[in-house]
Amino acid sequence: MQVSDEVAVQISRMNKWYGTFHVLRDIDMTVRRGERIVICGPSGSGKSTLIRCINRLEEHQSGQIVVDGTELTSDLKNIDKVRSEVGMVFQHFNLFPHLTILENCTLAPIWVRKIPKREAEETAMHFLRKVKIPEQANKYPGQLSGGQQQRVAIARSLCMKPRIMLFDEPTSALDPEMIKEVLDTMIELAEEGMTMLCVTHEMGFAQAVANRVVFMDQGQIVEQNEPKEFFSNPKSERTKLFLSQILGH
Amino acid sequence: MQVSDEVAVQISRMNKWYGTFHVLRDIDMTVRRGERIVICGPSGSGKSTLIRCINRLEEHQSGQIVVDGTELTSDLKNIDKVRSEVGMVFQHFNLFPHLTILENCTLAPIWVRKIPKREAEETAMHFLRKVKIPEQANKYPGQLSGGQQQRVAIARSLCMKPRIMLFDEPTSALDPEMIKEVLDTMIELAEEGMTMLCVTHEMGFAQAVANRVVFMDQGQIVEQNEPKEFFSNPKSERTKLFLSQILGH
Amino acid sequence: MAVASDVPKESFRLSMLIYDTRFRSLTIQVVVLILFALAVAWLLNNTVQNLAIRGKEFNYAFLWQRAGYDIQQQLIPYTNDSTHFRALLVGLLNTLAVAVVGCVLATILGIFVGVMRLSHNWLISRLMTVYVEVFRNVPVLLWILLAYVILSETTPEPRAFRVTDEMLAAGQAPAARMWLWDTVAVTNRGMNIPAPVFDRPLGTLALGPLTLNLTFLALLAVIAASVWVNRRLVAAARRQQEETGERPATWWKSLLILFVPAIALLAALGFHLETPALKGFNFQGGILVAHSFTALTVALTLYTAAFIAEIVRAGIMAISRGQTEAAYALGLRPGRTMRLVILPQALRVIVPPLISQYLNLTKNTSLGIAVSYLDLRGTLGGITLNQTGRELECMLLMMLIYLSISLIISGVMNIYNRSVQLKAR
Amino acid sequence: MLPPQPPPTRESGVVKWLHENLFSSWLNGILTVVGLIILALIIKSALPWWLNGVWHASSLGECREIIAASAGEGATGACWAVIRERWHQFIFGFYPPALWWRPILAFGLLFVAIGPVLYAGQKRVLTTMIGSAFLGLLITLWLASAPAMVFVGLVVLLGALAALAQTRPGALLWFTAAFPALCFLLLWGGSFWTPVMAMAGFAILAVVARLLAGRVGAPVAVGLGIVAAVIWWLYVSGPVAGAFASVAPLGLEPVKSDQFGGFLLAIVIGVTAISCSLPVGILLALGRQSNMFIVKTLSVGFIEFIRGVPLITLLFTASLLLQYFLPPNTQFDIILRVIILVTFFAAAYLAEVIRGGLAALPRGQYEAADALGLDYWQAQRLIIMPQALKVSIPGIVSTFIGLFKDTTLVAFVGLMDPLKGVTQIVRADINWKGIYWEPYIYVGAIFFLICFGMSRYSMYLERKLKTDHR
Amino acid sequence: QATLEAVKARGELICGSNTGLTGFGNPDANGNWVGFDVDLCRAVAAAVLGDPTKVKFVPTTGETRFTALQSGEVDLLVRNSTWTASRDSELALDFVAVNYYDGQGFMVKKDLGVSSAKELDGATVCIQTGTTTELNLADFFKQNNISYQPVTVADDSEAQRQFLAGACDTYTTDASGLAASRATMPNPGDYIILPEIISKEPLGPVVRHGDNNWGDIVRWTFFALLIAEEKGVTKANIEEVATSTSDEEVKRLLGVSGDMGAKFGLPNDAFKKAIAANGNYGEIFAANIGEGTSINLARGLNALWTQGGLQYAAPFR
Ligand SMILES: Nc1ncnc2c1ncn2[C@@H]1O[C@H](COP(=O)(O)OP(=O)(O)OP(=O)(O)O)[C@@H](O)[C@H]1O
Ligand SMILES: Nc1ncnc2c1ncn2[C@@H]1O[C@H](COP(=O)(O)OP(=O)(O)OP(=O)(O)O)[C@@H](O)[C@H]1O
Ligand SMILES: [Mg+2]
Ligand SMILES: [Mg+2]
Repeated sequence: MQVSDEVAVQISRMNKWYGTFHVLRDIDMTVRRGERIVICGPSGSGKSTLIRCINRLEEHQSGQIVVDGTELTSDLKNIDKVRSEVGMVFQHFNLFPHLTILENCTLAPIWVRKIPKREAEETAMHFLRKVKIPEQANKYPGQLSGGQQQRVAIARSLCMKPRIMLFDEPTSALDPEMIKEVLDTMIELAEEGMTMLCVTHEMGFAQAVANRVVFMDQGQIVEQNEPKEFFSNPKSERTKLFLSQILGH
Repeated sequence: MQVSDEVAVQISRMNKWYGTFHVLRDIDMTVRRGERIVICGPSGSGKSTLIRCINRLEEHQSGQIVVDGTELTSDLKNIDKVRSEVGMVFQHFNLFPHLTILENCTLAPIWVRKIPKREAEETAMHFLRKVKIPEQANKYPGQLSGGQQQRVAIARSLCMKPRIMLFDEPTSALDPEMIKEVLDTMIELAEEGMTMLCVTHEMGFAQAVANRVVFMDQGQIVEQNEPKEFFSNPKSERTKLFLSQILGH
Repeated sequence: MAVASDVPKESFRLSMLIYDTRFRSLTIQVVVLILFALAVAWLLNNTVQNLAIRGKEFNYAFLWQRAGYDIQQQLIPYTNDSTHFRALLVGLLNTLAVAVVGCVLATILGIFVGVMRLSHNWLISRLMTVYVEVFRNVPVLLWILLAYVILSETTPEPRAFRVTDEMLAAGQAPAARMWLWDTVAVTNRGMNIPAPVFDRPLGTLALGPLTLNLTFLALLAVIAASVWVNRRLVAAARRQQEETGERPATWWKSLLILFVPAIALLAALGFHLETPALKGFNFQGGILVAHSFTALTVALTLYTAAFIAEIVRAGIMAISRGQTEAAYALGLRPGRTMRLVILPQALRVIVPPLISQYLNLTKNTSLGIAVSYLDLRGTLGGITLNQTGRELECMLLMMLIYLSISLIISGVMNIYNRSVQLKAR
Repeated sequence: MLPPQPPPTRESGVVKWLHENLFSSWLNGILTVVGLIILALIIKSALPWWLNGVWHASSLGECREIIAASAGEGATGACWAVIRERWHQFIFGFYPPALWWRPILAFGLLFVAIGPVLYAGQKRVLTTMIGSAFLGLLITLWLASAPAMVFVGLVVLLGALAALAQTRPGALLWFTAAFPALCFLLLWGGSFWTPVMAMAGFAILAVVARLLAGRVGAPVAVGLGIVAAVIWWLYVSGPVAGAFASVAPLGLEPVKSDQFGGFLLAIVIGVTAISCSLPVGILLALGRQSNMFIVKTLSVGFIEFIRGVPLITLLFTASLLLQYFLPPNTQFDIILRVIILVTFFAAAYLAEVIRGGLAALPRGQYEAADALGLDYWQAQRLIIMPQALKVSIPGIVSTFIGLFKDTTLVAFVGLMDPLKGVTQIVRADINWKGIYWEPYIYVGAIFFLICFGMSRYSMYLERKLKTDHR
Repeated sequence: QATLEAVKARGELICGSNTGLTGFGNPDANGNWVGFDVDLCRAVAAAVLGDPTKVKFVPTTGETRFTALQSGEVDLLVRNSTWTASRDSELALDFVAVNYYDGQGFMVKKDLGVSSAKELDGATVCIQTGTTTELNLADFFKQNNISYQPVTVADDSEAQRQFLAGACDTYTTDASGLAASRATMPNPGDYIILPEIISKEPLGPVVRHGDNNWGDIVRWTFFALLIAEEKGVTKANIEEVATSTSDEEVKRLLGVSGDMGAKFGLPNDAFKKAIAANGNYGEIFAANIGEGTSINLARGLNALWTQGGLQYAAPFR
């Protein structure tokens, strides 16, 4: 669980608007390789937008985002490069319902990385074993529970051997029993040293694995700190209010 | 909060089948004017069916249901009479989405009770004030939150000045914050002496306002008692099991 | 530590046209536009060449030549001395007549059948199902022919109405009689209905190519005025009802307002009905509604109504059961529930596919020639084309006209659609 | 606890049924009576005509005599003899009777070819489909007295396909891909090499696109592939096919397209147009969804234009105007021209259907594809289209039904459609001149059977897809 | 570009035909086209290709026929088309002969009590659309200052049905068509064809303007059939006549002497083959529409000029 000095993601003075609505304001943030960052904040504060900017699912209008040395501009080649380095897991899994679990996992390696099918399947099975559902490989997503589907989504991202993983509320669409399955998988991943940015309200998870908790409100980063400090000793009023709501819930 | 001797609803030896499935078996029940009855029981036990029989949304096949002195038979006039005396609030609100809140509330008074529009609107505003959303009168249901919608549904029923109100799990489709809004409205109503039959799993509500809790299982009334007795000293094994599940939750 | 500002700023390179999201879509659009322009140019060039080879030229002067043929149903004055353009107008109006009447009737019938299909009456719902399935699954051309044949084979010839002296002497009745106090004659050619005639007409006003019938205008004006006054009256009554709950009796006032002025004007103009009478081979006088019109309208109505019924049914079923139950629980009767709660909501689901049914019906009127109905396709795209040999001009013009009709219908319906959009958060 | 009891039976079954379903209220009672009266009237007016039907006669006059003799002077009756004598022209047009087995086989194999599209990977269903197609073909081919070799070929082909369905059901899609060539060969006959070389064009397209994709990017590569394929089709495939034909003269007896008629023609036009219009429709739908203004405008313009004019004017365009729009002295078969215009027509309608399918897809699917690094066309091909098309299948089927019914309009440009074209030539025969109802009823009934069957099937599919699609 | 070369190269003549007109052209139960117009096509095919079966018939409708010819979709149109000035000039077509002299007439029910078309004031008239009939009709009624109700019907069978059902008082189309319809009605005796023939309808084969050689071939093929009738050459005796005749014109016609065929760019025996295909004009007439058939048309104007008719062939020399 060591953090290197190398910079994985560098965001500087980044701004984003939806039409005339200023969603992200002057975001500055540096993520080092091996860091695990949890982003939290009230609904609508721009958390999702921020991490979606990191793999250019959303375009930013000013400032810079450099991922693994590649700046995100409108150049498609750079975008492709970044996307194949960055894995993303969504709230609603977004598995491809017409493909089996195995096909879901091998699709991108085969078509984007041009890896031979055989090899891609081996990798896929490796990661499916890691998320503990190798036996489901030939089922369709519709046949799995939510927790299993989310683990498949994680495995699917991992199959691209990403250097950075983004999670957008990966557990918030799940029933309580299933949340644990997914969090366990994520913790395991964290322990292996994966660089992770995770939007979540699971404060237990944050305390367990995060190097840093980032609190956002109204499109700005209000506060960031080590989890222990963050929870025990929040600095801004906003954070305090937010924590009282979240933890009291 | 006084209960009169007058009988509001009298159900005797009532049976109902769905096809060959015996949903309600030999139901006997007397509701007095001003009584507030909470019906609970496991899913599929026939609670909804029972209260839907009381305003003839479902037809019963044997036995008698007398509402306010009118027996429910296939006579359309009786049915109309009973329905205009009995208000009903559904789990999913069932507001009319093409009408404003105000129009939702005045529709039935104008067309069924033939009340002048002006007067109907005044009544409606009165009840909307009562459920604390007079300012929403000209919005459409789709523009309100779930809790607000359910309160509109209650106001809509009240506008018909019913003598009996039926509630079928009025809060189970709502988010926790909104449940409270609706329960408050219902408690207020109870305090004014409305005769109420309410299917709900909100045991706090039952303890606070019910005169009697009726427990159903497999189409039968298994046990009925005052709330205090019912919760502290359930008689049948079924009830105990059910309560342990509900309260433990 | 790699610093972001180290990344060099790029200058424009050609490959950015393809690989830069900013330019990429521009590039594609320019390429598409060029391809499109090339295709159009190619087609135009071919057309010009072909016209030259055949020694033809592309112009619409022929529209102002004498048409020379007759048309059975004319909504505007037309003789064989009129121009082809006039024939086009007659055809267009005939098309529109069927389209408008058909759309209205098909909507009514479609809603009726759609609702009936949901009826609890086993026989009726089955009959409606059979109707819908049979009509939907057989080509409309067959229904048009069928309707026409049934109309013309089950009705009597005009001769059957004739009363000869021998028959009078023998006390025989004619084989067929007119309907409605001898004002309407239904023969195997069509329906002869009485025509309004004015003894003291106001004449016409010529405005360039348009001639306005002043009599009609006056009548329309009076009726419009009456309707407006009546609406004021009803509004006043409603206001009173809203205030007091009592609704003053307005029906006799309404009747007076609505009918007295119109009747007075009619009397002043010397209005009377000209009833058709058998003269020679046919009924003369009155208005002839030819069976070709009726058959085309009826067949298209029945065919389209079958589709509309399905649309209506689906629309109604899309409204959750909860809505009905809520309405019942409020004491609303089934009929009112349908009218006040279900239909207004169902309409939103129904209208978009309904538009395309209207469009289909309008387009299907082009099959009228199969039953001798001279619509736009029969005049401009049929006899005119045939006589003048101007297929390019006629066909392009015809497509343009149909296209305009379609665009107008869908435009109007889209406006309606937007206006009934459900409000949501 | 009370045990459940059986429900009370208040009245005996029939009475109860009548009461509940026909006379539950006085309004319902009236409706029932009205319905019964209408039914009775319809039956009364048409029944004698049906009962007096004549099946054996050689001309309409003879029919009339027979009816007059059996049912009395002035009686009306159907003359089914015309159907007995001419039924095949309504079905096959002028297709040579000895070769009827070819369209039958093509049609039967069509079902086998559709299977893998609808039921990708479902072994059991696919095997059943192949089996039932086999049985159906066996019977109809026997009725059409096909040569023995055909049966041998059928057993071998379908046997192989069934085996494939059991072992690698995915591979059946290759049969679907090859079917157009096979179908063309069966219907039109001619050299075996012509369709093979035509298909080779697609292979060339794929190979060129694949090879160049790495170097110049997918869109350009596909563009070049198309250019290569077009060059192949225009200049190379003919001579190559000729060369092969002279080395190995395989082929079937050619049948000219003017010999097509009746339902054969309707089905050929309908099926070809729908399948050819699918790619065009997909492109139009994507164009309409696109946020590039010009692409979108052109797509919308095309779709709205085609949908705004009656099919009949498009058919006239095929027969009258195409002559103006194409370079001087280009001539090709009227059926081909009609198919092209009908393809445009179907494409516009399919584009709307597919757009509906696209709209039904959750946004997350696009985002997941993007996040995995798939490019636009990969995402469309691998993720979006497979799902959108599956959702659109019922819509596609109903478009096909509409189109199939509309093929009757080709009569207006002189083709032998079953409803008007064939009927007209039958009635132009001096023996049958004056006959009216019988051909219409016969053709109408067949249309009904086909369209009703298909619409039911698409409803079944709709229900099935709704449940298994998440 | 020359049609003759194209036909020879193709090995098949493409002949525009009607979509089905009793006696003149329609396919039989086996799909073989038969009829009066069809036989002329076969004769041309026999002349050009030596084989009367090498014809492909393309059914054309009233709207599509001339376009089909202009665009080269068909080589020759033999489809009861009336020769008019505007068609000859404006449409850039050439009518090369008249194979049937027709005229527009009226048919009425006998019990209508009408004996002249001039008594049809106010009548409902069924008109078969797609040819010159609508115009002739309008002109006729206008000239006689009487009125009528037009019912424009798309095809012959529909017109016949309407007429029989009494939906129109009279049915007007070319007299040959009327006769054909009448012949197949349940009680032909109940219907009469009125004496007025209100128009001249010279029907004939049409070719594209500008290809004169091709026009000549079609014209002279038709004339060959006429001359054959005139000279008594029939399908049955043609071989015998060819060997035994002493008539120089017949010899030239049958290619026994001279090189007339070659002058057209055809084999010398081309016209012999044309005659041998289905016989001479009279035979074709008799077999398809003549008095022995159920259509039962008299030769009338279509008799040879020697017999008081108008069919007159230019000399074959
Ligand atoms: N496509 C869009 N167009 C316009 N506004 C948008 C769009 N997507 C999001 N927004 C707005 O941007 C703001 C930030 O949205 P975002 O989804 O990033 O919030 P979030 O912090 O992830 O909230 P949540 O916890 O609810 O997911 C919100 O106010 C939202 O309404
Ligand atoms: N329309 C119907 N047709 C057939 N069976 C029905 C129908 N409606 C309900 N049932 C069955 O009747 C039984 C009682 O249903 P009911 O809705 O009254 O239960 P409930 O006690 O309200 O349960 P829940 O708490 O889930 O709402 C259930 O087993 C249900 O499956
Ligand atoms: Mg979010
Ligand atoms: Mg319930």
